[in-house]
Amino acid sequence: MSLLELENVTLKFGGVTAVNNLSMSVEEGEVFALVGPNGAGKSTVFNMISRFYRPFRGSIRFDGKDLLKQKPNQVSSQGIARTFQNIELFERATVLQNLLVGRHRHRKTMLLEEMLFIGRARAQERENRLAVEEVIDFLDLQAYRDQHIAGLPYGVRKVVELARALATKPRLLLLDEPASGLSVEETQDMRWWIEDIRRQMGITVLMVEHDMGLVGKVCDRVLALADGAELAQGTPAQVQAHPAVIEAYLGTSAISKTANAQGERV
Amino acid sequence: MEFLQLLLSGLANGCVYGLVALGFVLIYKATEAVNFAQGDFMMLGAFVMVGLVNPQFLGLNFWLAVPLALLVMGVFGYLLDLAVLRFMFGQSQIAVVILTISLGFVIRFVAGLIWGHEPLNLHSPLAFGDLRLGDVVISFADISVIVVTVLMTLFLWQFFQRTKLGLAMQAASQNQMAAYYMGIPVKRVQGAVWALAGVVACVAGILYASKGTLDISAGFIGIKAFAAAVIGGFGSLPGALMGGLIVGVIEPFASRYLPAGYSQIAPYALLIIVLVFRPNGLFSQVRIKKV
Amino acid sequence: QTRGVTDDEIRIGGVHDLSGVFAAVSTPAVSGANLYFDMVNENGGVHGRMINYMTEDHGYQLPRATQAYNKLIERDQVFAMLLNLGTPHNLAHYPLMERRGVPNVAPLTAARAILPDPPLMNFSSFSSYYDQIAQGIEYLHNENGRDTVCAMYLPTDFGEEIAISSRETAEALGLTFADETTHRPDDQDFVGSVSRLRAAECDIVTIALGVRASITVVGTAKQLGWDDVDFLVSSAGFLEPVAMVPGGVTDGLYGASGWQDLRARATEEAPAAFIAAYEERYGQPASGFAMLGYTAAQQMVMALEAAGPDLTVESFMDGMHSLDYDDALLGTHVNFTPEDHQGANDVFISQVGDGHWNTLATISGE
Amino acid sequence: MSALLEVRNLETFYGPIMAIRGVSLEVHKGQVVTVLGANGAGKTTLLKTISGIMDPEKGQIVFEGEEIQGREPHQIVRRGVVQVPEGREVFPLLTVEENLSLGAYTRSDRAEIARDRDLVYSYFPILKDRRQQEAGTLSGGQQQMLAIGRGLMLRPKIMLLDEPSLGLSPLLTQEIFEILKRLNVDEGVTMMLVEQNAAVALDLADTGYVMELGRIVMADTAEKLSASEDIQSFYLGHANEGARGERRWKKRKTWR
Amino acid sequence: MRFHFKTHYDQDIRLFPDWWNFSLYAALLVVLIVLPMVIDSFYLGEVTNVLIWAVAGLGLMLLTGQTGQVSLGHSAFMALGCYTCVNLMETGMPFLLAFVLAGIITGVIGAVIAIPALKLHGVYLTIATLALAILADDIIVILDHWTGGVNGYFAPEIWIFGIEVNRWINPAAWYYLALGTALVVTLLYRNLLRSPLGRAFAAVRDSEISAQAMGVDVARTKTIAFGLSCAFAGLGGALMGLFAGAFNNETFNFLIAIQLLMMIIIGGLGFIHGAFLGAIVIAFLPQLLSISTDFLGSSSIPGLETGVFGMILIAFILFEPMGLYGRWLKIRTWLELFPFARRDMFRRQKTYLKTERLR
Ligand SMILES: Nc1ncnc2c1ncn2[C@@H]1O[C@H](COP(=O)(O)OP(=O)(O)OP(=O)(O)O)[C@@H](O)[C@H]1O
Ligand SMILES: Nc1ncnc2c1ncn2[C@@H]1O[C@H](COP(=O)(O)OP(=O)(O)OP(=O)(O)O)[C@@H](O)[C@H]1O
Ligand SMILES: CC(C)C[C@H](N)C(=O)O
Ligand SMILES: [Mg+2]
Ligand SMILES: [Mg+2]
Repeated sequence: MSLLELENVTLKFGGVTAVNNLSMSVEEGEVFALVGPNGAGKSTVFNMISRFYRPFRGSIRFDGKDLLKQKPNQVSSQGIARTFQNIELFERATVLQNLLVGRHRHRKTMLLEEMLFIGRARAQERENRLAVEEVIDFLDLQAYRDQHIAGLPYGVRKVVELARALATKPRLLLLDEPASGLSVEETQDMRWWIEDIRRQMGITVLMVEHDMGLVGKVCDRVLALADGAELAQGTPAQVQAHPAVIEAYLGTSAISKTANAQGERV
Repeated sequence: MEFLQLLLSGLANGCVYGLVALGFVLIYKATEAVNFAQGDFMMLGAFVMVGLVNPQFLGLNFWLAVPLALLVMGVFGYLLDLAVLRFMFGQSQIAVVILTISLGFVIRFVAGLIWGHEPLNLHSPLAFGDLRLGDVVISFADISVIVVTVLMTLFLWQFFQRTKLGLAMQAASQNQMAAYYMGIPVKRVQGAVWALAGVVACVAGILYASKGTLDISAGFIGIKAFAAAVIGGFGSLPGALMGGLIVGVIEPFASRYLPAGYSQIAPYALLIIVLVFRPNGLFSQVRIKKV
Repeated sequence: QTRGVTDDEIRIGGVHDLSGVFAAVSTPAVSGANLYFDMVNENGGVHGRMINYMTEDHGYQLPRATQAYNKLIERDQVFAMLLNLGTPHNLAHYPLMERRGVPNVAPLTAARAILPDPPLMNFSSFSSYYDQIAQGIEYLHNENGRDTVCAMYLPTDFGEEIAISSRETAEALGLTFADETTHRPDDQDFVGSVSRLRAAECDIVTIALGVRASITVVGTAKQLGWDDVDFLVSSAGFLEPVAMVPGGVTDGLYGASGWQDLRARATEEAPAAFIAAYEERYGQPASGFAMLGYTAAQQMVMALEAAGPDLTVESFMDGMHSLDYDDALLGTHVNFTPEDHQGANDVFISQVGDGHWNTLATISGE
Repeated sequence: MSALLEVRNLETFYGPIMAIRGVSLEVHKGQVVTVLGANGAGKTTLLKTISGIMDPEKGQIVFEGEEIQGREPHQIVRRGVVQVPEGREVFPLLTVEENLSLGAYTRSDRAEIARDRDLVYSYFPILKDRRQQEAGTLSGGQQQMLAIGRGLMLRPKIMLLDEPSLGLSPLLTQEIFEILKRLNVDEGVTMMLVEQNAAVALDLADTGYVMELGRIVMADTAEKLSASEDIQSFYLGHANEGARGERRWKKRKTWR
Repeated sequence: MRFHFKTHYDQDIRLFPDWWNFSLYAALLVVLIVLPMVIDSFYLGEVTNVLIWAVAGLGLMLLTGQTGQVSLGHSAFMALGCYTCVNLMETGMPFLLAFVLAGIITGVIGAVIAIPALKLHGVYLTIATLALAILADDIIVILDHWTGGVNGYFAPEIWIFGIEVNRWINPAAWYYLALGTALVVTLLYRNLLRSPLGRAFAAVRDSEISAQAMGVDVARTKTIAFGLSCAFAGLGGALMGLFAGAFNNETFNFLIAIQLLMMIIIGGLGFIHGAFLGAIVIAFLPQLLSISTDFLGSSSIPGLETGVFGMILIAFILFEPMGLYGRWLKIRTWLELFPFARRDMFRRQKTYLKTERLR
């Protein structure tokens, strides 16, 4: 059984069919990429998994359970965490507070305990802190711990968002364009992180990414979408070589921040 | 017959709410600020008119005074923006809310100082004369309120829909920075909309004062106008008129048919009911953010 | 040493609504009182003491009233209170005034509740809303043959008192109490309620609304062509602006009040003098509430005079109890005794005509 | 030859934080200048300061021989300095078409505007299909296209592009840079380009600056920069996967 | 400049980051405790009043400052708290119990009312709650069996452990009652802020979408916030009514709700300190104005004080839209950096708004 399964999923916005009868499955432990031209419906797939949108047709199962029966806020307690394409952080809070919100799904205390801050509440706070500090160390965010999000550059925000998703200790991590806006060096960091997330933490990753260099390096399988439907599926090399993908998405000289990206792995 | 009578006067009254609500929506649409002093603007506009027209003050001719009063209130709105609101540029909307509430205090104080605290009547040619159609009576003031309000709404609606400036105002409210990137003089545009709000308030004030007696607490009508604007979907101009009419019409029927003690709560109860079923009003302006 | 009294000053407090819905009442009243006090002070004060009338604004809000009373009584240590506006605001602070021994003179409200039993240190200047309306209805019944009573009121203590009076009077006189409508202070339109009362075939409608609303109600009835009805306001609606509405909108409106209208008697000596003095000082026409403020100040000064140079609360109370005079300005007879703290008991019935309130009848209270 | 845009000793603060620490640079007419730098270097801040969105604390910005620092942004835009902001910043509740027509706010030549709009639609046909869609519901990349198209509608003399390829597909990135090149060559639009995709940026650019922590640390022609070892390793990822190769520690940059 | 060298996570979790900070607040507490011995009963009454407003303000702060929901209806909940407390006392319940229960009941009712209100955002919620505040006035009249209608209630005697708390007999006792309530509410508030729920509040405020994605039940969080906020407001309302000595339908007029909102914004939205600073401005400034205008002859211009009050509020907002506490934070930074702070360091950089119509 796959960890995440989408079956014949369709979603329309007015006249626009954003996702068209799409089926895909993500296996436990792999890094899976969704690629495709702008407006292909990649983010929409994420939004359906997050339950922000309900598909018109089709089913979405996570770990065998029907995700469509969950409310948006219950998705995270299933073990799914995500980042956003356009960065959605809690702007008026510090990095630390943002990450601690990520721990929300592990909350064990009741209202009264928290208001009186007795017993479990304090212990839980320490525990949360510990978990969050691990993520901070992992992503090298120590320097930003007490800074407010509003004052961070774009690149750091991207990392904080990743950190917040990791703080939930998910089984499946959805990354919407993790490397966009990052420099070469940062993209490389991102690559290592994604690999470590998979290897060390055992988290399955589903990501959307336009940087084919990164995709080529970290992903096991790639699904190319166009107009909401599957265009091609396979290893990165297979997909990158697929004529329809080149035609609709990659163009003649696929661009990556790392110039020789194509050479590798292909 | 009675039904028609209630409906007509409800409509006329609703138009006054609609006019004040229009002022709210105007400012909201162009700046996303909520002007809690719009009702007091209206009161001020009415008193400016009284000051120009009534014999114990300047005693000008009514029709001469109308453009003058509109001008005064327009300038007032613009200067207010220039002298006060511009310093709040980019600050949170709630700060603007507090600012306009405080402004209301000041306006009431100043109006009391100038025109006194006792009720006054505008010497308006609209105030006299009724039109009788069988048993149904409608005063000239009511007719002019309805006509002017409908025209005003249409005009403003088209203004926002069609003109470059109207579009620029909407843009400025949605993203001030991007509006600047387009070369829109955001602050000046906002000044223009405050001036416009002053003018609309003055129109409302003149009509309000023609319909009845005026005192410095007339601005409290703003609360019902709020209800109207929200029912209409804060940010929609036709919605504001619609909301105004709904509130205006519900009132006479409620006081006609509901028992004492309950009738006066009808507009507010209605507001709450509408919001329960349509949380963003009839013509919703709120969207779910796409991520 | 008496609180608020020094060798050359007497401090008197007044808690008012100078910025809220009843600013139209308080503002002229304060001006009127100050006019009189200034006159007294110019002439050397009362037994050599200047009167310092200190007013506070509560904007018709109770928490602010609490602060205002606290300031006047605890900080400024006023000797007495004069012209405090608002029924709930007055009543809420009776315990404080009582505990600190502060006489409360001529509060600006005609609610029955303002005079407790026994009246203690509270003095009211004129007949209550209750009595006014009761007399008004009786008058309309007797003179105009009206017999179906209705009420339009704000659900406040003032409105309820008038509604209750309307109901009880109707019952006592064997009339029908047909219907009632309630309103909010910001109500704009009365077509609905007027239609309702018309359908109920009312012929006396008592009005306990704000001034602006009262005018609109009468105008609306006229506009709808409802003419076989008498509208009756209490002293709260008994103001010049009501009579002066252009176009004769309010012509025919009845008022039942605890004093006579100022303008109607503008030719008489005392009113004329007052009107002139007031206009000279403030540049605005004198109003009924200005007159009330003025006469209340006068009453206060008379009691202080009567209390003698050795001013204490006791001597002041004696002074108040000794008052028995005709108030030329109000056109009432004022008389206090230790048992009766309601100075004037008369009710005057007036009607609007030609832009004035014309007194039709004087009904002297018991 | 005097520069079209000249920045001298610019300093900009966010409250107590100094984000631009004395930057000077020149952009000549018809040139494409690129600014490279890691995140947080202050590139966005620099562009915002030039376009008047932020006020500098010190220094001058000279455009066509006139000092423009500290002016209201709309005045600067009207002179022809147009920024395509980072993170799209479209007007979310207005339609695509309205967004584009706002790009022409400063212009009044109707025919020309219509022509430019068609031009933008021809660059980005998807926008034409979505003319009536609210911009806020466009996909990330579609919004980016709209932001660029809207910038073009302003007919800039100099375009400040803040990561124009952000979120665009490889094909579109390629197309965008072709469009930029055409604009530069055919219409003579001067450009200042901030781009994480250094390879394409340097390919298009005539000269380049490298920013670090609010300072310019390197300035040279594009070719020379492309050839520089540091640039190759840190910004181009050349030489076997950049400076690090498969190593996971970072090499120190040598220009400091 | 002080540095915090952190050696343990508890240092972040504790109420006070360090000894210096702790001693500061301890000193403040001592001052507050001995205050009745220092000032006269007039000022003590005013301080009590400020504390009462602050309690209610903390309630609204929790909702508006922490959760981002702007309510103009809190006067209704203050009324609810007050009438509940008095009705419970009428049954013979001891004051303290009735008081606490009143808070809880108000909170529960507030939470129930919040359920339909949850779907509302921004100005819609604000106006809907304003309508609620206006309706409260009429509902109090309709429910005259419990509320005494327009005639209202005279506050019953308050006895706490055999001590009569009467503001005219022993103002100090009233003061300690208000102070105690304020302290307890502040402590509860602080505890919330360092707990998951408090962070969930902030998450809901800043981005509902990503709060959801992090597993925060937005609807529930808002309900709880509304309930808690109402509970605190109810406590404040009970104190306010009892302190006034008598109250009726007009006591908790919507203007009170408006003042409450002004208070927390002038004080500094989102800060506990802000509620107290704001209470000082809103509750004490008018008094200060009237004391100062006594020297001018207060009745020379009617309504002057309110007019000036409005102007001062405008000045406050213009001077510091972030509120007094926001200003204090800047001053503190300046002091900490001294002498290295530049004068223009705190000049506001241009800021720009984006639409709030997207949720
Ligand atoms: N709420 C909405 N209303 C209308 N159309 C929508 C909405 N959300 C998405 N769309 C449309 O659905 C299509 C898919 O959008 P989606 O955001 O999934 O694209 P994407 O693949 O993530 O693209 P990109 O790479 O540009 O981010 C787009 O054409 C978009 O315009
Ligand atoms: N609103 C703000 N308040 C405080 N500091 C800020 C703010 N915005 C940016 N900064 C700071 O200014 C510095 C420069 O930021 P800027 O956004 O210009 O960087 P950048 O080079 O564009 O980075 P990126 O490549 O990530 O977009 C950063 O160190 C950041 O911390
Ligand atoms: C003088 C009156 C109009 C005062 C008001 N009716 C009150 O009792 O509060
Ligand atoms: Mg996307
Ligand atoms: Mg940037």
